[in-house]
Formats: sequence, structure tokens, C-alpha cells
Amino acid sequence: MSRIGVFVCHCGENISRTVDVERVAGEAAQLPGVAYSCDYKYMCSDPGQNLLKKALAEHNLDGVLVAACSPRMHEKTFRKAAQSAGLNPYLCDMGNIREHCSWVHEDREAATAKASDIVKLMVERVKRGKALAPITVPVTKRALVIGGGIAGIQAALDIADAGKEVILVEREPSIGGHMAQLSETFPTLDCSQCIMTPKMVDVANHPNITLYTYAEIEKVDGYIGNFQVTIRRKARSVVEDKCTGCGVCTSKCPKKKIPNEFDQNLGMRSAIYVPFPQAVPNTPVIDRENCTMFQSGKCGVCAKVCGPQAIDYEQQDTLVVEAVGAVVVATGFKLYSIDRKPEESPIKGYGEFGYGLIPDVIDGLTFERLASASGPTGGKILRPSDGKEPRQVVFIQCVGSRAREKGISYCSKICCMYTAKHTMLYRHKVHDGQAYVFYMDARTPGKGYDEFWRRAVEVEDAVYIRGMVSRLYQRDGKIVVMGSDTLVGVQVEIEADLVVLATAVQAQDGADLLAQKLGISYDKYNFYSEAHAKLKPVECATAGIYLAGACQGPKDIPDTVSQASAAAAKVITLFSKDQLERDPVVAKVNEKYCVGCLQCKKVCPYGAVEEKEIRDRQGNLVKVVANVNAGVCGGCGTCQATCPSKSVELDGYTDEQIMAMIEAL
Amino acid sequence: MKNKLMHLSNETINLDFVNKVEKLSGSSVRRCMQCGKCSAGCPMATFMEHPPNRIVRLLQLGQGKRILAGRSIWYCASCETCTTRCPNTVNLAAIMDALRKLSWDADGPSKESYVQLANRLFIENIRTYGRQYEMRLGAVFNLRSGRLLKDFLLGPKLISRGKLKVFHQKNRNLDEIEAIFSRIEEMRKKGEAL
Amino acid sequence: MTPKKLKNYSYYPGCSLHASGREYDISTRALFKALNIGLKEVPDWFCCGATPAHNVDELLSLSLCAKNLVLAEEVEGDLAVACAACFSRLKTTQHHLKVDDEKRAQVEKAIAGPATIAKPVKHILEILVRDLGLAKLEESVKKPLFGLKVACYYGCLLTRPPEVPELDDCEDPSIMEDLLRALGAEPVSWSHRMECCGANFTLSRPDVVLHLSDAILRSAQAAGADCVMVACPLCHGNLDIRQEAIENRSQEKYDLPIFYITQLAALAMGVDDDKLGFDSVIVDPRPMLMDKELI
Amino acid sequence: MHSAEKKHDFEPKVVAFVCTWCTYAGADLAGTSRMQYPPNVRVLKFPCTGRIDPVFILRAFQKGADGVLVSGCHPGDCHYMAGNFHARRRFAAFRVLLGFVGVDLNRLQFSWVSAAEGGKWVEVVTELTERVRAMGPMREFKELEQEEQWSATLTTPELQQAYESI
Repeated sequence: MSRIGVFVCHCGENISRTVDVERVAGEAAQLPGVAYSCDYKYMCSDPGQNLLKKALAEHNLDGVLVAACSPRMHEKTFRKAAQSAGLNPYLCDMGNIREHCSWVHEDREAATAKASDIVKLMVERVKRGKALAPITVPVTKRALVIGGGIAGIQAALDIADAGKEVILVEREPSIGGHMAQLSETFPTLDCSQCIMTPKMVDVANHPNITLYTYAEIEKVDGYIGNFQVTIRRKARSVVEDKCTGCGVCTSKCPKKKIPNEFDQNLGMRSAIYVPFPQAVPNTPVIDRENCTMFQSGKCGVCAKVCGPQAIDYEQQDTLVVEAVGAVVVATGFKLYSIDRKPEESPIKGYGEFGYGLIPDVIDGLTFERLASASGPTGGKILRPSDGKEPRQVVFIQCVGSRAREKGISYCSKICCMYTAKHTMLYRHKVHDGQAYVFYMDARTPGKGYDEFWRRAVEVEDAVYIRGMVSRLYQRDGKIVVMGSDTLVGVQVEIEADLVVLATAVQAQDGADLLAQKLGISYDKYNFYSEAHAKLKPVECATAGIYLAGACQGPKDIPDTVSQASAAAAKVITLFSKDQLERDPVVAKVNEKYCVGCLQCKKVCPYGAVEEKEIRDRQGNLVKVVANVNAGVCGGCGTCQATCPSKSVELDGYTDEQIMAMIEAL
Repeated sequence: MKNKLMHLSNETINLDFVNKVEKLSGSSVRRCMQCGKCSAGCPMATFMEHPPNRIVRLLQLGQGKRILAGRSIWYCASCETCTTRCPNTVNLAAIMDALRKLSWDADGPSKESYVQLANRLFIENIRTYGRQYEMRLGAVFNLRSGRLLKDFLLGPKLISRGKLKVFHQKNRNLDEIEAIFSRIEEMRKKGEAL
Repeated sequence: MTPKKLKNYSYYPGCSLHASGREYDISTRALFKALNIGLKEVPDWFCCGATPAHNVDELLSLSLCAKNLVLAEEVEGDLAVACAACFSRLKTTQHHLKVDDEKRAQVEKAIAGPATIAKPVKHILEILVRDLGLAKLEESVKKPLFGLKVACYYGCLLTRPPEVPELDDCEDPSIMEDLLRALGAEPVSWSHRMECCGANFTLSRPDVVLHLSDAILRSAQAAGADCVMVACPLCHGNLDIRQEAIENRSQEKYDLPIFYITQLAALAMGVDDDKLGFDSVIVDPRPMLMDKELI
Repeated sequence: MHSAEKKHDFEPKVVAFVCTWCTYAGADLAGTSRMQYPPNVRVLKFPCTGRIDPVFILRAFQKGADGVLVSGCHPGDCHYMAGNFHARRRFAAFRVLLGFVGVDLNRLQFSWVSAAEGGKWVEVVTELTERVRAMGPMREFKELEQEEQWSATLTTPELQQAYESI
């Protein structure tokens, strides 16, 4: 016979106002198996907890039910108290007579009856509870960082500086990401390359960082502390160990007129190329689609001129498997492209801005390349169509953003600031040029941000026009901008030489596919979801995976770096333990009854169920049964509900417990 | 004019005008963020086609012509509420003064003839008599504005209470007054003052 | 032998105080006499230019005021000003000439001589509440204005813009109320203490004045005031002379006497009501004062 | 809002099987928001709707429930990624079976209530309670339970007697 203790809480008056707590305690005492019951003003208070501990010892209780608030509130509190008095914490449960009873019912009689029922049900559950021990899993103290932009670089450096190994995987031939493309950065206007390249070099030289560029994540298995990651290293056609980065191949390559993606297709590159001079690693890659050798088999110039013989036309993709304990996802963003009619984009077209058919209508990132000292124009602002210096430049904000029906509903966050920066850069380079900005709101929260914007208006003479642009069209070598100034209430027309669109920040292409590989969730715009918008902004709901930078939502550099360091701190915290403890609510297979149908394996969302062969002493196969990996099991219990022979059971929610509760109805 | 399409270019943005306004008023127009607080508190805003904030907005866009084409600036009562409350210390009252001055100099495409007439008579009186001569001010105003019967009944009441003096006040400094007026005119002619 | 004065002030009355606002001048002189404070008018002062001048010609406005300040140097003592508009113009001129060297140079050229701006320009309120002090004022009261509920109307120019008059807080002044309490009266709390009355539109656009002044009288009446106290002859004109027209326009009966600060102060000092120019105003305050047994 | 003052002739017994992450939390929110609903419902907490075996529902009807509610996270929001999808498929099949054996399907309700939907919880519970109240007590399964008693154990004197009389 069990010896259960029932403790009914008044919660001040929160419960006792509508529930007759004394009666509930009195009725509980009559329940079979209840050895002790009482009521108390505040069970969660120190004296309340002491009361519980004392009763445990004095009455030799083997189970505890606290009828009080929601277990989501205080289950931990009471389990801890029970544990300190020597009871297994999983033998302590709570009956929710506040949120589910006293607060939602007015009728005292009915509420009291319901509270008694709740106690009766829960007592049945406690009676059949099992003592459980927390599960421990080992931690592999290596981290995987996906994405080599500023977010990935920062996270990798922070983790590596803490003495942990890091695998950094980057899809492009060089790390650096978008930040490497920028000219100068707000709000201080320091040159992006100048602050970025030292960090890139640090990554390359760090003894704790293994860098895989031109590589992608193929597969992710395992769970927190124990991931196995398969990485596809795309064939570079250049052997990294042999290449010295001398650059002869790129200069001798006969095919030189390929638009350079890094320069937003404004500049040209060869078929064998490094995307930009400061690239890390400084190892070229052959663009096979544009290489004559790969297309027609006739050329081979690069191989001939390469002194160290690093060119390998036969190179194949290779797969590398790495074991890591934590993953930082830092895959960044892309800008909504204005180049073509969008097909599978949530943005339903901006044909009024020309669909990319007007050469002097460019996006913000292209303007960055124009303004960059290392860009295709050497830092001169020249319009793409005729290479002339534009006298009047119109900037249009919120292209795609904040357009719930036609584009995306969110604010892209960085455009107000970078547009203000663009007007300044333009004014610094073209002193008598005039910048106009069409905007809906100037959103500049951030340290020194509003001051920066006002400087653009008040000192650098940018004319800000509150209103949007209806249409752009070409006339006599100019772009006619049809806009409005809602502050005055008039239509505005400007003949611009160059138009720069602040297009929406979107999730990277393939962000959803990567999320599926990682088992993390994402929103309808494919931005990755954090576990809690406020209190867990870096963690994914999937344990052991963390987010950094714009892959989680539009972010500027300071925010990105902060989040990257936060993700790194989370990883380092995880790595500070040798073993991870986790809730023991997991499924267990009763091998005696299991017939090995493996229905459970099919339904398990975690892939926690494996086949297990049972052999006799001679090694003959007796039968195949299911086996649950406790480290992977999430504890949902779907297997148990599915199992036809009822031979898998979820600790804490056994059929016996639930049936007993139903019987007690 | 008010709703006419606005072409913006280096040619149509009259920064010269804006600079004059900024110089005369000693206040920046660019500092304005268009929060609208000036218009919110303006006792005269309901009488204006361009409320105060829009006047500043038009200045920011170098559209002095549009401002002077309307009469809004002549409805400003110089109560200084806008200036007092502006979160960015745009001295709108001074900007209004400057705009009226520029309109006055251009011999007023801004047509609030009654207000202008009253101002003109007031200043004329100072030049002639050194002090205000309310009887003449009222009488000439009514005569010139063609509103002969305006405040017709008030006159006798005021005269009987000694509030309206039939004769002007005496002043021995009349030459000095005239000298000040003509020196200012001289300075302007020479371009020494705006 | 005349008794020695407590203090001596030079005095700039301004045009209105010699004409439509004569009772302000009369009562100011009576009050100062009663308080044994010397008041000597600046000889041959001329118009400050008021709003019309600065509205269209700031340089003229500054020059006129600067010249007046030079003239004031001839008389001993801080410059006392009663009219809020003159006070504002003179203070503004001092302010501009102090902070703007270019304007100062232009003004000095216009008046053909150095602009002297050192002499403190003081509004009557300032002299009563600060120079004399509330304690001394309270001592001197002979006939306290018990039971008189007064709406203190500051208008625009007494406190605005904040850096110029330096008289009181520009959004929540209390100097008038402090004065009235010292006189034994009861200032009411009301909403339109600092709203514009329409000012000099009285000549060009009386309709505007009626619209704005109506709101002021309405608010004062709603707050339970027996009368309104003002510091500016233009405000007085708009609220007093045009009160009948306002009443006709809004079909409301206000019948609110409009007092100058000095009229009420002098009354409390025991000056005979015959000597305060009550016969000059349109809304006769005497029935109300008699009703309250104050005269 | 439900008024507790109303007295009814029949107070139905409603059992709710809910998942701990969404619906249980949603019911908590209804509590913290002090919403009111009929006190007839008894809540049984599960980690996930995927854990809920249809047998539980049958058993609940047998043990006197007049209505049963199964509620979990919205599709796609499952804390365990896919548990609620399995539950959805399972219950779609199970409903047909229940209908086949003659249970009025109005007594059984499935719904999705998220942790943020305190109001929806109140709506769902109130609606089900009132619907079942109108339908009256559920007798069929209780009789079945008695039959089971007959055939299984001989604990009651009547049974013993009947057995011996054979």
C-alpha cells in the first residue's frame, strides 16, 4: 500500500477564495493510499516547502502530490524540495487547482468538487509513478559553424579562442560573406574591408579552426553533444595543399569576360578565379560552367602555367564526416533581386521599377560595390549604363519590405541606415551631386543611428521625401521618378541619373532545405526560428543548435556580431560539461513482448528507435526488437500509442498510470 | 499652385532663398523632422492653407515660391508657441518673420492684403509720428481697405473713454526716427543688410 | 521734502499706454506712488515697432528698440516696462544684439552709434514680485482682494520664447498667481492662460480675434473666474473692447471685467478706485467690485 | 462568459486529453486571464497528443465520461515535431470506428489549441460541455462496462449468485 502525502495550497486567497481547500484536504485523506494530507497558505514559500519535507520524513511518505498552481509554475520547486528530503523527484507531482480550477470557476461548490476530483486523479498517478534517474549523455567538444560571413567568423573565433575546436563551413570559395562586399559601414563610416579582413585572416590562421570553403552541409545526424555532420567539399579543381596563391593561373586564363558575382556582376573575372583580392583562402577555383577546358576539353592553360602543379581537372566532390557537439547556424541573408520577374518569390513583382531592364536602376549591394575602393570602378560612383558620374541619385527605401500583400510583411531593418550612409558616400564622392531619398518611415533605433541619419539630412544635404515612388521610366538618358511628398501633399517628379533600390532582406536560398537537414524550424519567410523571441533568442528549439546573424531575421553588423558572440557563449557553456543531464521522460522497450514490427521506428520523429538483434549465447539470432536511444528520444510517446503489442512505454506516462486516472474519473 | 506637380532638381530647388531665410531667422530648416508639433499648437493653423510644419517642409525642398504664392505666412500671429515647443529648436516664428520680409521685399506675391496693409500703415505711422497714432491707423486702414464701416460703432465709445486720441503724441526725436529709416534703406541699397 | 523713494526706475510706457491702454499707465503710476517707488519716463521715447515691424523688417525692429535703449540710458534706474509687447521687443533686441555680432553691427550703423544693452529691462511683474518681493508686497496691502477669483492671462509674449523674457517658466508660469495671492485674491486654475488672443489681427482681421479670444473668455468663465487679469494692452483690447462682439458671435454672456495687473495691485494698496481708469474700459468692473465689497 | 449561477438538471462529465506544451499551457493562460468556463471538464495531461491511445477514449466513455476532448498543438507547431500529425491520422480512423459502433460523434471533439489561445480553450470546452449537456448522459458504454463486470469477475454478490445458479 502506498503512502502518499497530499498538500493543498491556498495560494494566499487565489485558490481558497473559490475552493474549499480544507474540504479538499479532508477528502484526500480518505483516498486509498493517502497517508497524510494537509492544507497550507503558501506551499511554495520556504515554510511551505519545509512542511512538505517534514511530512515526508515524519510520515514516511513514498509519493507526494501538491495541489496548487500549474506544474509549469512550480513543479521544479516541489520536486527539488522532495529530493532534498530524500524522495525521488519524479515521485512528486502537482495537481493544478488554480489555473485550471479556482481561477476559471466562480461556483464554490462546483470548483471544490472539481479540485477534489483533480486530487483523486493525480493521486492515482503518483501511486503508480516510477523513480527515475536523469539520463546523461557525453558531449563532443567540437563545434560546427555553418556560414563564413561576419556572424560565422565571429562565432568561430569566439569558440576557438575559448580553446574548443571549430569546423567552419562556407558555401562560397572564400569566407567574408556580405560584409566583405560593403564599402563603408554605419554609423562610424569605417571601411568594411579594413575591419573585416583581419578577422578573416585570424580564422585562416587559428589553430583551433578547420576551414572548409566551397563546401556544403550534406547531412546532419545525432543530437545535442553528439552530432555527426557530413560535409560535401565541392570540387575546386585546384589542390589546396599545393596551391601557393601566386595568381598566375587567373592572369593567364584566356576566358576573362565572366561577370563577377562578388561585384554584383559589374566587374569581370576569369574562369579560374578568386572572388576578390583579400579572399581567404587565397586559392582559386575553376568555374566549370564557364571553363573552356571543361566545356570543350581544349585549353588547359592554367594547368600549364601552374608551377606547383595544383590544377586538377579530374577532382571530384568529396564527403567528410565530422563529429561535433554543437552547431551554430550563420547562413546569412540575400537581397531580393530586382533583375527579373520573380517567380517563386513571396514578392509579387516590382514591374513598375523596371524588372531590372533599366540599367541604371540598381540595388543597395551594387551601390556598395560602386562605392568600394576595391570595387569595379575603384570607388568612383559611375552609372552602369554609360560610366558617367550621376548628378542626381534617387534612393528608394522599402522595396519589397513592409508590403504585406505584395511583398513581405516585415521591415528589413538595415535599409534606412545603409541608405543614409549611401547618401553620405555619394556626397563625399560627388560633391555637387544631389541625393534624394523616398521613404515611409526613417527607422533608426540604435546607438548613434538617429544622429547618423540626421547628419545625412542636415550636414550632407540629402533631401528626404516622405512618400513612395509609383513608377520609374527612361526619358532622354534619365530615369523619371514619379513620387509623392505626403508631408506637402503633392506629386514629385525627379529626373535621376541613377536610382538605388533598398530591396528587401530575405532568407538565403535553400535556407529551408538546410533547416530540414538540421531539424530546426523556420518561419514562412524561411528565417530560422529561435526557441523564444525574448528569452532564448540564440537557441533553436532543437537542443544543441544555435543561431547567429541574419539567418534568423534581418540584422545589421553590430546586432549580428552580438548574436554570434552570444551563440558562441552558449556553445562554450555547453562544452563546459563533460556529460549532459536530461529529463528521463523517455521511452523504453520491453524486449520480452516486442515483436520487432518496428512501427515505432516509423513514427518516431527523432529517429531514436533502432533495430536491435537479440542473440542467444551461441550467437544465433533469436529475434529483432526495437531499441530506444535514450539520448535521442524526445519523450513524446507516439511510439507507445502506436505499438500494437504495448511493449514500449514512456516513463512518467505509462498506460498503467493513465488508465488508473481514467478509472478514478 | 498648391497641388501642382513638384519637379525636384538642382535648378528647381531654390537654395538661395532657403539660405536667405536661414540667415535672416538664424535658424536651420534642415533640423526639422516634420513631427508637426508646431502645427499642433498653432492658434492660427486653421486659417492657413500650409500649416507651419509644411512651410518648413517646403523650405527643405527649396520651394520658396510655393510658400510666397500662398497667404499662410501672413496669418502667423507671432505668438512664438511653435518656437517655444519645437523639440529641435527650429525657430519657426523667426522663419515666419524672415519669409514675410522676403515676401514684403518682393512686394508681396503673398496676398493677405489686409494684414499687409495694417503692417504698412503701422510702420508708416512710426516713421511719421515716432509713435503709434491709433486714430489714423484705424481710419486710414478702413479707408484703404474699403471696409469703411468696420468697427464703426467702437470708435465713438473709445474716444469718449479717452482710449482713442484725436491728436497724435508729440515727439522731439522725429528727425532721429527718419534717420534710422533712411540709414536702413541706404544699407540695403548698398547690400550691407538683407 | 518728499520722502526718499525705496528704489527708482526709468519707465518706458509705449504707445498704447498713452492711448488705448491709458488706464494701464494711470494705474502703474498710481501703484508705484502708493508703493513709494520712483518712476521716471524716458524722454521722447518712440515706438518699439511692435509686431508689425519685426514681422516684415527685423532690422528696423531691432534698430527702433536699440535706439530706445540708448534713450533710456539718460534716466537712472532699471527700465520698467508695463506693456508685454514692448517688454518682449526690448528683451528680444537685447538678446539678439548680445548673441549676434553681425546684427549688432548692422543695428549700430542704423542708429549711428553704439547700442547699449546693459540696462536691465524689467516687466512690472518682475519689479513687484522679485525686486520688491512678495513679503514686502503683502505687508503693503491695505485692502486685500478677498473673495476675488481671477483668471491670470499671460498671453504669448510675457514668457515666450523661453530664452528671451527670462521672466518665468515658459509653459507653467506662476508669477501672476503669486502676485495675486499676495494681494489676497484667489487665482483660478484654467486652461487658456497662454493661448493667443489674436493680437494685432485686431486691426486687419477682427474675425480671427473674435474666434481666438472667445475661447479664452469661455475657458475663464468655465473656471469660475470673476475677472481676467492681463499684462498687455493688446490682449486687454481684444478681451475687453471686443467682448461685446465676441458675445454676439457666440451667443454667450461673459461679462468678464478685464484688469491690468497694476489696477488690481493698486486697488489692494488702497488706491482710490477713481484713480485707476475704470471709467476708460468697456466692461465696467465697478459693479462686480462693489458686489464683492472691494470698492 | 459562463455564469456559474445557472443550475442545470444534468451536469455532464467531460474529459480532456491534452498535450502539455500547447493546450495545457493554453488552459493555464485561460486561468491567468481569469476567463470563466463550465467546471465539468477534467484535464489529463500528456506529453503530446501522439501519446494518446484511442483506448483511453473508449475507457473514458466506459468510466462515465459523457464527452471527450482531445486537444494539442496546431499542425506544424508540435513540440515533438510530428506527434500531432500521427495523432490526427490515428483519430481520423478512430472516429469512423466509433461511429460504426454507434457512438454519437458529437460527444467526441478534436481541436488544436495553442499556448496563446486561452480564449479558444474556453470556447472549445464551453461548447462541448453545453453540447453534451443537451445530448444527455451517455449510457451505452456504461452498460457495456457492467457487462464486462459480469463476464470478468465474480466480486459482487449478485454475480456470485448468478454464477452459482448456472
